[in-house]
Amino acid sequence: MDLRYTATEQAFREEARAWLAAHVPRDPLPSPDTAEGFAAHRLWEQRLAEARWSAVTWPAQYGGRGATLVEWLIFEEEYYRAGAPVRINANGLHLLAPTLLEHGTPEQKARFLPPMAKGEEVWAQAWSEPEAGSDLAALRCRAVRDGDHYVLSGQKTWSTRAAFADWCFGLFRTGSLGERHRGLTFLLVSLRSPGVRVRPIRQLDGRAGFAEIFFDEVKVPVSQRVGEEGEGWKVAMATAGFERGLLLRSPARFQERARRLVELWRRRRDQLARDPHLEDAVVQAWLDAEAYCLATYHTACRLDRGGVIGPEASTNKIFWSELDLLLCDAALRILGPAAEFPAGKEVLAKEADSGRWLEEFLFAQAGPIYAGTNEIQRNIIAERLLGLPR
Amino acid sequence: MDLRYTATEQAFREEARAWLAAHVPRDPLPSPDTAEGFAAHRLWEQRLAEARWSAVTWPAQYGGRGATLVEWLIFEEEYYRAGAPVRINANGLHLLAPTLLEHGTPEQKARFLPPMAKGEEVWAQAWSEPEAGSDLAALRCRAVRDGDHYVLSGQKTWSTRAAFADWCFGLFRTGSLGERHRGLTFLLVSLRSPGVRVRPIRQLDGRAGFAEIFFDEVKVPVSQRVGEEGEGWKVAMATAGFERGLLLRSPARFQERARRLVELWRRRRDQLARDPHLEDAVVQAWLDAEAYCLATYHTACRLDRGGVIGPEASTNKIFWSELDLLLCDAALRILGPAAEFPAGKEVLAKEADSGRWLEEFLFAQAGPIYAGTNEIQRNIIAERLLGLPR
Amino acid sequence: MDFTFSEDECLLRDAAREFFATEMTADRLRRIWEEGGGCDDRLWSALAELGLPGILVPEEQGGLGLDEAGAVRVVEEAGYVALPESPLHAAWLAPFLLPTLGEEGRARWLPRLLSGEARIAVGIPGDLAVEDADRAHLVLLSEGDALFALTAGSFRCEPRTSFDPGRRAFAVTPSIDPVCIGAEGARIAAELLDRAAVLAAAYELGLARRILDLAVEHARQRCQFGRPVGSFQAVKHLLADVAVRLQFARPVVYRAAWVVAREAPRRALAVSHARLAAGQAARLAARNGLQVFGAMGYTWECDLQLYLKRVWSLAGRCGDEALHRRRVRQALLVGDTVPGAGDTFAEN
Amino acid sequence: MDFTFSEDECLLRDAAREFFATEMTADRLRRIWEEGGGCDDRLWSALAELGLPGILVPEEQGGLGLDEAGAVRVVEEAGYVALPESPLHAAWLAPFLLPTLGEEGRARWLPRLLSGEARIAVGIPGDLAVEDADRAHLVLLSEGDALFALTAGSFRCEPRTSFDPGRRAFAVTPSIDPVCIGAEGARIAAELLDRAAVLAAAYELGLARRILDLAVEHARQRCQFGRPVGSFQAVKHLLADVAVRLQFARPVVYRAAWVVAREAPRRALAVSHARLAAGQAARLAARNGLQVFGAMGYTWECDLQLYLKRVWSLAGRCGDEALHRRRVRQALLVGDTVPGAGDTFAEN
Repeated sequence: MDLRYTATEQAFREEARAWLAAHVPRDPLPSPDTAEGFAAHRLWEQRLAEARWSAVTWPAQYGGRGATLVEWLIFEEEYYRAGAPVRINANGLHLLAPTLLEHGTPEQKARFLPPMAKGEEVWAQAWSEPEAGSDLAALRCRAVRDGDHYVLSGQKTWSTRAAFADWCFGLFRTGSLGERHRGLTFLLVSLRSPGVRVRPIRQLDGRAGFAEIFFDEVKVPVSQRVGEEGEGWKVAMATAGFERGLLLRSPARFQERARRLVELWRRRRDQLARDPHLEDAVVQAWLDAEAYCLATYHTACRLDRGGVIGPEASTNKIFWSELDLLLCDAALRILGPAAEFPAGKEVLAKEADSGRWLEEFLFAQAGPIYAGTNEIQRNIIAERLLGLPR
Repeated sequence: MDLRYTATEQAFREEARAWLAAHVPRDPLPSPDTAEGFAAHRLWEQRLAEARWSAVTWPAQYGGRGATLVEWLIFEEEYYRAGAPVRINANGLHLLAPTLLEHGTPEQKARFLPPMAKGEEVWAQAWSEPEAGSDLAALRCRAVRDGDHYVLSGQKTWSTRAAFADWCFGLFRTGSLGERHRGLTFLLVSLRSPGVRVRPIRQLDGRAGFAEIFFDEVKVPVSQRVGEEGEGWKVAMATAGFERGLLLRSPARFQERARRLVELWRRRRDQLARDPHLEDAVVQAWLDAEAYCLATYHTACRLDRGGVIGPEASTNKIFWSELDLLLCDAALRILGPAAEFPAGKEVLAKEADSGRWLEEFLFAQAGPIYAGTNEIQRNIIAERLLGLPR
Repeated sequence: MDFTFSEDECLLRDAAREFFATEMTADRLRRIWEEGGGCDDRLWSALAELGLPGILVPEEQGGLGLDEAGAVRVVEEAGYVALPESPLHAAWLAPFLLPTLGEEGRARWLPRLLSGEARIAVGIPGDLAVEDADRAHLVLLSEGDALFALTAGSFRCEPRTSFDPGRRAFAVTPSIDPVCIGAEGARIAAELLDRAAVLAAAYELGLARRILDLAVEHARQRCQFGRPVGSFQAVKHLLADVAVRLQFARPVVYRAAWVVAREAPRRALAVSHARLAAGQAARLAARNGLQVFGAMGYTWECDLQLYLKRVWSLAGRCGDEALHRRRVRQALLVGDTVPGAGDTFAEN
Repeated sequence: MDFTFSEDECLLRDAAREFFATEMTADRLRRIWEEGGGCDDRLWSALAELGLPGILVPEEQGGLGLDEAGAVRVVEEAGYVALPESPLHAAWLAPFLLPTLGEEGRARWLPRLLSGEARIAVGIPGDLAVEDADRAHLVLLSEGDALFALTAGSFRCEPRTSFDPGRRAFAVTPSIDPVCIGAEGARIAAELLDRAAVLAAAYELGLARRILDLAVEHARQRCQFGRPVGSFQAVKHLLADVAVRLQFARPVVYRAAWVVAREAPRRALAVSHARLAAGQAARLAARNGLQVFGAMGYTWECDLQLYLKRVWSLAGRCGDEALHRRRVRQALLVGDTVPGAGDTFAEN
């Protein structure tokens, strides 16, 4: 064990920091949940890609730097410290790419990874369906083989970023519904294909952060199938699936939030008569963000050395989503009456960044729900990690 | 609504207070989990009964005062304030008596209530069995009708106070096991009957607070059956069953504990640098004890006016057991290193009453388990109060 | 000791419930959102007809003559439907404030309040905005140790955009002198805050119950893994936990309502306890209710959000959690004695 | 950056695990209870043979040459079996303290420590008792800013009865002068406390894992309602919650072990975080584990209690929760900067 960064890692950090300092837009980009904002974010992805910062862990041939997971964590730290824009292609980069790298054909990698890195093709997920949320094995959106194509019909929902994305990936039923998680196939589908209709869904915050996707006899070439027909569940859930648990939410995100929370508390604590309840929440939130960072480095180091990650990855989802609630909830309680007015002109609201905290608070509410509810994650931990009977 | 005590209630309180001041033993009695201590407590019950304080809500003819539930709460407040001894016959007085008063025959009431009030006959519960803990409907201890007797064979367990008690009450299977909660009969059984063997079970604290009871062809007269044969479940779970939820733990118990906790914190807070985590726990525990008192008065007033109590009674068990954990846990954390040494000779340990807190802490650990685990209570709330499907 | 509600109080509660159920549906609330929040004149008149503004006004003055303890469950029902709050402020707080305007002021405003003719808005100490101030004929604003009685032309009104679209909020700047200041103004502010806190607490009880009801309904209907999600223990226990907190918050709020209605000891403790307990229950209901709804609950289309947002926006108003915790700490951790068994209803 | 354990460290951990599994069974622990707790000479010798006392001693001095980060999982395994703590104190703390006795003192005691010939007990700052002090050839006692090196005849030993029968504890009163006092004594006490806190945290990780394992086993075997109780979601989630807390406490403790082994910045923050996280995990394991066991877990017969009592008794030692929280608050809420992303492993 040696918890010091190597010279290489240190150099990597310095390079990232310098580049970000020079390139991160001074003013925040407009929200990616609007067409204009999405375009601005797509441009930002291109700039990242040009400097090979958009997918640092990928092999160089696809636009990456072959970075270790630890280097990826370092990059994320610098990225969040720099206050750089939200990544609109996280679904592709962090969720699809590991699957493609493991299960994709050489042709698929060459076809899909480079434009993903450049933000030319932005990806949405297509997992959930109206009748299959937590119960993913009940998916019914059909893919029927017809020569060298599949023909898709049905509906997907809760697809983040689908309103503006170019492609989606997900599981489609090639077998019978009774087969449950057997009989599913992993497909890549262009959202520009004839027969695809995307209906944005407005979220709690009024913005169209996710969408429904309707497939009406959509033709998808067999070459866009990842893994074998009927093996989609395995493809989605294999090693890469667990690794996704690691990549989905980098610790830096929460550590910067925790830092802001402590600073908010320091500024406000005297007005709040050093309320012990709040102070305690602030301290606990910071500690948990730090613990999340330590656990992630621990796992990343293991994986960088060829280790594998198992069902314990399900603990991540629970931990960061509850941590995020703790963080945002504490911030809103510190803000008190000012929390309600995100655009408040009072000195307090501006100084305290109440609009940003509110946005984060609302999004944090979804954390224990998306990417597999925390109830499902607890089942997985109990059954697969602890070995309790189903 | 009028939250002032009436003159009658006030007079009742003063009478109780005066009597307790004159009669509560100055030194604590030895533990009722020893033969000597049990005898001392039995004597105390007799003194209470002589002054008609042992079962205030019962009709006068059985040794009570016909007091309202509010008056009972007042008595309990005075009792806990006075630091009076633990009641060894609570199972009888608070759990069996309401059932007898509702479902017992006049002969049964006349036979069993007066000696119960006087502590001449101390009662134990006989519900759980080794294979039927949370799943009470799986009881298998048999009662076979033979003329004017039942013949009991089988085993009961986790029977509080059974090591020294005189009688037990519980459910026995007169039908077949497949009938589940049908086919059970409510019986009163003398622990002095031939064929009864009691094996004390040592608890976490090393004392024999509960016991197993073995029945080997034990003859029980049919006159000791409460309700009809096969109707035992109904008898046990009817209105009286819910009322028991109210009587089992009186708020005064927790309010006195909360008061001691706040006092402990006040004495120690400077040494503990006013630790916000602890302070917050102390405040929350006090508030919850107060809330438990308010909720109990609210229900008691409703019942005193002829109201009935439904499945919401299950919320009580959860609330007080979690409150008790909060209280005792906070105390131990305040005591810090001194908590470990209950008989510590350090000024701190003595002043802080660490031995008592430790005892309470250990017993509080059982709170979410006994009298129906909190998981079972949550099921009841969800299914019967909220109407969620089984 | 009578910790129950009278038959009349129960009938009034039932009448309010019925009125709200037809008047303040989720659809109506969505229309209010579209129109910029707050209470429009039509609803205001309907509430006046129901008798709401007179609920705490003595019968001889034309009101219904209840005290806060008798009326508290009407507020609970208002919370159940997320009623715009300004009419509640007028009903619950104005009758307490009007006497400070003197006999003439009272005589001028009270009858018009009761008839629904005059809209009175109230600025609560510590809040950053006054609801429906732009539509009010009279704004009673408590700020620091000053109480202002503001009629048209005597104040500036600047809109504040809440994240809760049901809120129609304005920062109010008086351009006249206060009607009272100093010790008397501070006393009024303190009592006003207590009354407002009980109002918020009762309202939160209603919100929590509504969210619980919606989540139960969803859990009974929505199927996954071939059965209703409400049959899963994890879902059951999420909702049972809400039921427990709610069950034990309710009497705390009722007691606080009784306390503010009279000169009772430990008022600050009772009131702040109520607000904390009700707020806890409401926030737990919001969290667990949303969890039970899953992604569906996170959409704009789902009615759940109407009540979630009120829970979250109300949290900072009528004294936020930090303020109420401070008052509780002050009461419990400072002073000669610590209340224990027998002290809850003691009168000294 | 290498946050993994070397192959040698893993082998050593495995060896310790195997040794503990055969030596420190629940039955053995019960015999220890009956004999008054603590570590008897036979066990002490066996541990010396295993190499435990030399685990942190450089190879050139006859030890195994690991640092705290390399050895931390051996302590975890010791916690898993609730090993008596005095040999751990000797192994983990004595090598740090002996140099304060000067070259002569070190030369006198270190070889005998390694061979198992000398028993060394350690009095940890803030603790009220020293484990196995009556059996020790040398007691190293840190009290205030004084460090004492006490051999037979130079101290009084008064038994203290812990509620944890595995503990054999004594209040120790020195009758000689300390070997060091003042600033140096305070520095040693501070560092000793940090090392002891990491020891306790690692031990707590083991305890938590043991309780979790016992509860899982019970939940798989015990049937109610016709199926194993572990198939109920409520039971699953009680234990999953423990697994989550444990999973995220472990790396915090490993990092703290690495920090105390060297001059690293933010030592107090790292150490106290570790103790808080591990203590939280252990106490949650105790609560939820007992809940899963039900009444059975509340009996003396059930082995669960062996580990529960250690969790509870350890909570107040090696710095209690209040102390560690104070240190964390001090580090986070006072001072110029607040650590954020990228600062966790930063070296300044």
